[in-house]
Amino acid sequence: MSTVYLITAVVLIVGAFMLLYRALAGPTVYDTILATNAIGTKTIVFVTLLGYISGRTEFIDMAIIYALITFITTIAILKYIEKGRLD
Amino acid sequence: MHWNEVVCTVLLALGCVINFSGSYGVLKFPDFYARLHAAGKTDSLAQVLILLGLVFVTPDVLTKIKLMLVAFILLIVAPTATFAITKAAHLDGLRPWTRGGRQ
Amino acid sequence: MIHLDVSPPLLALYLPLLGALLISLAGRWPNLRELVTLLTAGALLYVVAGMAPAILAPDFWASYARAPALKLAEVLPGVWLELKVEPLGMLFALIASSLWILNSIYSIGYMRGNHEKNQTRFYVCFALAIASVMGLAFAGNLFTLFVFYEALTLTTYPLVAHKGSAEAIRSARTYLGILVVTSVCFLLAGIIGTYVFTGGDMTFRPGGVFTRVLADGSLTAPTLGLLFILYMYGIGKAALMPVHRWLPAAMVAPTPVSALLHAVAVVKAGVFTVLKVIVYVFGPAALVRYGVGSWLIYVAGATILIASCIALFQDNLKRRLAYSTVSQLSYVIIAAALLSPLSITAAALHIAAHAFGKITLFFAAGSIYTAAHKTEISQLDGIGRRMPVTMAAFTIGSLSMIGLPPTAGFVSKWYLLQATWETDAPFVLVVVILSTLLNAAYFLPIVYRAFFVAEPKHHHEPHQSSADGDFGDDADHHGHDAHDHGEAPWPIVVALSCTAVATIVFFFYSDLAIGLANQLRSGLP
Amino acid sequence: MTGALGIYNYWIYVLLMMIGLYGVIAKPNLIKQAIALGLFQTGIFLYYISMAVIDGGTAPVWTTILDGAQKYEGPYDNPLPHVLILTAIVVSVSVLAVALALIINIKRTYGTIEYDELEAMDQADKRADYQRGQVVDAADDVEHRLEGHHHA
Amino acid sequence: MLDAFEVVPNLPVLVVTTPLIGGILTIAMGRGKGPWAWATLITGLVFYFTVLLMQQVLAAKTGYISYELGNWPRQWGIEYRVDALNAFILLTVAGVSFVTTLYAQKSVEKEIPQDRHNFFYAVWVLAVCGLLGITVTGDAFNVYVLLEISSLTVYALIAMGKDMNRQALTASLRYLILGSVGASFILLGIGYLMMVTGTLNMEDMHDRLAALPDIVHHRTVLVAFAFLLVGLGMKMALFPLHMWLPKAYTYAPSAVSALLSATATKVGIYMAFRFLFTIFGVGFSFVAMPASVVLSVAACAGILVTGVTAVRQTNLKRMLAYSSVGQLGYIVAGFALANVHGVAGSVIHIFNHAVMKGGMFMAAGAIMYRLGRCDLRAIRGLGKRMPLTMAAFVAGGLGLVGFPLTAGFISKWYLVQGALEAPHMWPVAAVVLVGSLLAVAYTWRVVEAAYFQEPEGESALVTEAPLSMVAPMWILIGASVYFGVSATFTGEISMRAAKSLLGGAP
Amino acid sequence: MNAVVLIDTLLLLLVTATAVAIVEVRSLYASSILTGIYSLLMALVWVNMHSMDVSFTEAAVGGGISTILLIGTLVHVGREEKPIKKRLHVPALVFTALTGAALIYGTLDMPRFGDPAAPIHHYRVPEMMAQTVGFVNGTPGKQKPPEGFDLERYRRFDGRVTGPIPADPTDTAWREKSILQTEGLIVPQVRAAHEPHAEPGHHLHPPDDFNGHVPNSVTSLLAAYRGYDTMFETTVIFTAGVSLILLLRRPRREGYLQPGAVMSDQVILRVVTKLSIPFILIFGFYVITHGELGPGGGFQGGVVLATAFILYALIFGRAALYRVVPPPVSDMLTGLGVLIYSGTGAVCMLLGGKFLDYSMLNPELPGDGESLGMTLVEYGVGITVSMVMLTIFNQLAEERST
Repeated sequence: MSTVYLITAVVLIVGAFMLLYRALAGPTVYDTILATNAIGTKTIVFVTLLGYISGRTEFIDMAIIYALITFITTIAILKYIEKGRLD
Repeated sequence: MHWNEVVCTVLLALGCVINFSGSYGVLKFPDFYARLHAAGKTDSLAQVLILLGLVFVTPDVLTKIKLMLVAFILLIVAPTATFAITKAAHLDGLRPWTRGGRQ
Repeated sequence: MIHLDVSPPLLALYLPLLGALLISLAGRWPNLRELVTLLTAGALLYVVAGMAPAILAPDFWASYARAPALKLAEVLPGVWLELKVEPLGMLFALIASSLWILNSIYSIGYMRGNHEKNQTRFYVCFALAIASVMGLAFAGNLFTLFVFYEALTLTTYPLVAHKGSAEAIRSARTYLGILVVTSVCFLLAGIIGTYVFTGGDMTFRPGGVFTRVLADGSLTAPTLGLLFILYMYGIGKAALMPVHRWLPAAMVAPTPVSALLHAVAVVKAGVFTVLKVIVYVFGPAALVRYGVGSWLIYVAGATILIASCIALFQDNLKRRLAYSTVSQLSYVIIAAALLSPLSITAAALHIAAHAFGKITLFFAAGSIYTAAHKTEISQLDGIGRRMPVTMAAFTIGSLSMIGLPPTAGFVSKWYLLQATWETDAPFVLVVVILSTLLNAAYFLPIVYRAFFVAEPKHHHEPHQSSADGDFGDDADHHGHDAHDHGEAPWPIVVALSCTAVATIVFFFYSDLAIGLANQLRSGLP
Repeated sequence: MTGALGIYNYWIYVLLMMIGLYGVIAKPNLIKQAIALGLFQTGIFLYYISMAVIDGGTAPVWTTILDGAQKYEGPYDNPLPHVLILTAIVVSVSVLAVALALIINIKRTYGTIEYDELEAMDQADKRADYQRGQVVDAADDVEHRLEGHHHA
Repeated sequence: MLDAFEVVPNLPVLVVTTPLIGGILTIAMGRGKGPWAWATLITGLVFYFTVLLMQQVLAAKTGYISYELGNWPRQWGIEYRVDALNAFILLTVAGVSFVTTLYAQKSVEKEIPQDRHNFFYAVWVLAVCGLLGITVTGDAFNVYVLLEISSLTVYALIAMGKDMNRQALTASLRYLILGSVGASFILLGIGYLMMVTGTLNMEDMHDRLAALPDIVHHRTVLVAFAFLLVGLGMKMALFPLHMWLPKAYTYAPSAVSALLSATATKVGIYMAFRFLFTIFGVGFSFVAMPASVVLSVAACAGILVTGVTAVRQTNLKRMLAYSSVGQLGYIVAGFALANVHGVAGSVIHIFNHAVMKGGMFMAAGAIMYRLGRCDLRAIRGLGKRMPLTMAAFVAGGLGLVGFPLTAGFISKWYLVQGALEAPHMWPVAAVVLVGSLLAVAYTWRVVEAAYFQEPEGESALVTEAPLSMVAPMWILIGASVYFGVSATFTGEISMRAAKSLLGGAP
Repeated sequence: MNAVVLIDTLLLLLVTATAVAIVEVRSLYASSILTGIYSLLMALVWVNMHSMDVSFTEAAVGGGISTILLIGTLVHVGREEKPIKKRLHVPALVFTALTGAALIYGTLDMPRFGDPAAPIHHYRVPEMMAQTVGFVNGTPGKQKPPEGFDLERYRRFDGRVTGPIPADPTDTAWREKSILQTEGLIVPQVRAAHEPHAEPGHHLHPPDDFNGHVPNSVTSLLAAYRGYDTMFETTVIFTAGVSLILLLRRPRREGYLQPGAVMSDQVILRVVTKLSIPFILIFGFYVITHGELGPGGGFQGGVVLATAFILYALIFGRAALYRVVPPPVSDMLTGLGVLIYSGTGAVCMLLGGKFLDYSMLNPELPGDGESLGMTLVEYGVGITVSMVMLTIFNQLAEERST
């Protein structure tokens, strides 16, 4: 079973590489935001998978945190883009 | 291989494929809105699929609940983020790419 | 930490300090301030002189070793401030304290006559300098000696830089620079070296502190020689060439300071320290045995001759006197370097003898400056008629420098020649004879000029000042230039007369000095 | 997993650290420097965490099943480096916050956050400062005056 | 519940927690003089505790006091370990910071905006807390944490000079970056050591290192040693790594400069002592490794180069800052000798330099307070206008020079003695002596300007600084004179510290 | 090649690529958000190395707070870096290469990655962990000891610690006049000499202290064994908060109650935010209180709480946030957290134990006392961290470029 997890994880990483390229290449800031946001969501699943790979499934709290963090960061970035300020 | 493992494997495989295609789309599509499309759609679906797949192999009830919770949060948060990005881009004056060329 | 003891050496140290305090408090009232100075000076002389009989007692050395040291403060474990009276220090303290009185009187006339600024600071620093001299004279170990040696440098610095003019500050820098560089780099290194090699012994004792370590071989002759070099060049105040340059530079100071520096306190502190180190740290016997001190004769001899030659070409009076001092100091060193008991006596005596003569000369120079605002020898034509007392005193001082009877200079030179004869040192003999000729060559023309050349007619043209000798030509003095002056103010005249008389009296009545010098000699093992 | 392969993880931490260090030194932009400093520190954290890993280990959280039965799952990774690095992360975010506050202040007073421009401005300030405090040397002072007199 | 509480057994931790809790409460002290008074109270209390601690250490049979935090055995938890060296540095840091806090009131009032005095003093007290914490601990990682507390607070304190001169900001940021890199190197060094030894307790680490079969060729230990040395060098501003210091000290608020010069780098040096002597041991650091050569070369170069640079400065604070680097060179040169007198000289100079330089920075601050600047031109003729301040400055300067009967002389004496005793190290003695000549050169420019030149402009009108500045200044300068005349106490403590450092045993 | 290593390698490759991108990308803005990604990825690496707490912290701090702070700074300083002509800085490259080479040289003598024989795994920590796992006086009742665990040694250690060592009544050295006395410094009455181990006290920590209390050994180390470090960690963050107030807060008369920008006009954002904030708050409290059971603790929970407030400020504007948490309140609360921590320590001391000896809190059941103490300090950390993070955000966001 762990092989399946492992393959999934590797696919996720490969996807992350592609997204990273997009984040760097742009061409607009929105591409960067999009790509980083997508990497963020991938990490959420990834951290869950890691729990399964290591056989410690009880740490899914981590994934929740990841999700929230990604969300808030994205909101902050967008507010910066839209309003030019954070407060 | 137990049935739940089979289900899990299938869901995971599906998730993998969608995930990969989404990433590939983000990499290759010609303009922002197309890439957004690729990312936004696949993100939610693929991740939720994988999480659901995992639910099947989890013996522990609490963990199952947590997994569903994560999936739920993803379902709310990911589209919101996508929406916000789109709106920002649109407000910023970014126009969709057309075959006629860039505006 | 500091014992409030009233034993005489401590009193000698505290009196000038107290004086300095009172002077600074009395700064607003000049008369009171100068009264305090004079009273302190008198009290100090009384205290110092009161110690002399005990030193001259025949069983002094027997009790010396037993006498407890007067520990002031233990600075570090094994390093403390300590005072102890011995003949050489006694001699030095006597000279300094007695001349301080005269110098104070003179200062009053000079400072007031020249409308100097910051007079309170001047008197305070003077008193502090004397305190340092007392500490130096009675220092019981190398550390104490060093402390007061440095204190003397520091306290005389404001005196040198007194005018605050560019020239004064620059010269004061040279003064401080050379003295501090030598003392810190060499003298302190030598002292710490001594401390390290002797295992913590720095107490002065006749015969030296190295006896034990030399005997057991833990200190070798080359190291001893290195230490000796460190000491001799570390004592920059002794103005051994090539570290003599501070001395002419310090000429920028007001004349009472020059008198103090060159006759009493600073330069004498230098040669006194040299003598003290040779006698009480190394021990003449050890130096002779290990042959590490012989180079000093040649350096000192060269210093005597070169300084005399330079003096010959100086037009500025104080500068000529300064180079004369450089050469005279090396008399003391050369005498000490002969390392025979008699030569040590001669060295000690010369410290005293030179003091009286040289202070007279400086007083005279200051007197001329105060009365006539003249600083160059070429301006002195005929001045002897306007200032007969001053120039008479000058003549006496010159004779003493040359070493002619009946002046103090003869006494010490006589002893020196005797020592030269006794130790069979032809080089020294040659040096003494040559330098005597040179002394005559640079002093007698001044006397001649003053008394036998007619005063020039034109006083009103702005006088030339040499490039490097522009001392005190302050603009406000230009107005009443000197066509109509007489003698200087009375305190100046009184002071220089006293010193001139003392120079002669020393020739006839030098028992005290000779007694102390002999006592020193008798202490040598 | 022997020899060089056995410590490759440490090498990657070195690589990360050096990327950070390079950024700190080479980038003139202060924000970049602050970020690169963060990378540099994260490299060290990675080293510490790698130190904690043990073969076949698992997270050092003892499994407590709610019904009270405990099971032991083999060697645990070493918790000590984790604890240390928790502290270090906090330190690094604190440093970052203070650095950012300073950068904002710098931008406000200097108008730029490029190190080379700041350096140039500081040098100019310093020179002005020096000249304002100069002419203390009385000797020089007089020489200047004499010189001026001479020319006049 | 207080009946079970005893002050004396808890002294080591009280020394650190008092300023911690006090520093936090400072925020609640409102506006006006409240925060200052509170900070003074706290630092005073800490000073009192360090005096008690010193007594206790001197009386301890083992020569040290151990305090296990949380009552965990020392190898597991964190241990506080106070021996003669710690106690002495603690006394120095606490004493000087107490006096500096006394001094700070007026100058802070003038230099820091009124509405954030409570935050300023909170950071101030926490800085003291960090410095004391580094000094008292016996745990390698605890050193790092407290190091960061002291660094962060110091960055903020330095940057508070921004209202006087904007360069305070760049100075602070530069220090932040270099300091963080330095601290990271230290963290890395500790990590390497931990990898080899498996422990963080210093004594334990030393024992484990000593037990390693071939430590001299153990590459991990060697690299740990090198990185610790570099990191510590940055923190203590060892010569080529001192670049952050002059600017930081110049543009920090006056009171902060006084505090930092007297304490911050001193604690850095203390760390070097602990790492080189206690953890690695003399045999490794100074016999097997060329630490002696490296450190003494760096120190000597520092003494000479910064001495010359100091002579060329016109700003008094900058001059003092460069001089500080040089003086740190003395301290480093001392322990690089690795013999009793050298190390003792080094330890005693930590104290002596702290009081002298603290007093001098205070004098410079007093001039700032009256004139708004403190360059050589501003101080012309100030010897008459501000006699006490200038006298303090000169007295401190004489100490730097090492004139006899000042504290600086004592240090120099030990250092030269140590250098002459060590084989082939006599050039260090020469450099120490030459360094004091450079000190003469820069001190004397001040003396000339202040006493022998006429005032110009506004400096002709100023009056003496307020008593609340002059009195603390003279407390420090007085201490430097007192311990120059009677150094038996400091000398004995530092000899004891040196012996215990060199002996390996506590 | 096992799973850990494979994923480790791939992730680290990704991380390295991100790091290079962060340093080399021209736009500061891209650099900032990449920093967030970098932190998330790094957190993954650490999860992979089983370091849950660190990963948690890194994700919350690096991925969340740091990124927001960086972006808040960009508001003031602009988002573009000045173009540099020379892309490659050769001296820096050489320097870093040398440093890196030195570090790698140092790794050559290290135990290999994951080696159970490494000193760190078998020297002090196992004893600590054994205690945490809960041996009842050396009886492996509930579980077997970790591999390589030296039971005999543990017992010896145990004996040394538990055995009360009588104080030496003959020790009167402290009474003798010390140098301080002779020098005239203050001489208070010293009550007793404090000798290490010379007083009863160690026995108060039974070896089974944490048995059943703290499964997360990271937390037990953090809050108990190295609780003192953690106290200062909290102080560090407190210091940062105060420093930012000192450096950035504008004078009160200029007023910080500006409305700020709001995004609540966007319905979706508003609704989602309103939905998620209570959830985040609950989750934050959960993380704080369950630190001893699973990953997390005061610090992580505090950060999560802070993100809730920050999210609120982002959507509803600063004024709204200040109505909820006025700055004077947050200022006081930042201090309060550290005070709770240090106060707990001080109370232990006042009760006659050593500083932070939690067992003093309940002498009858030392284990419970310790549990109580650890909970208290976790709350302290949580309060301080959340409020400081909020303060830092406020200060960075509040200042408007002119």
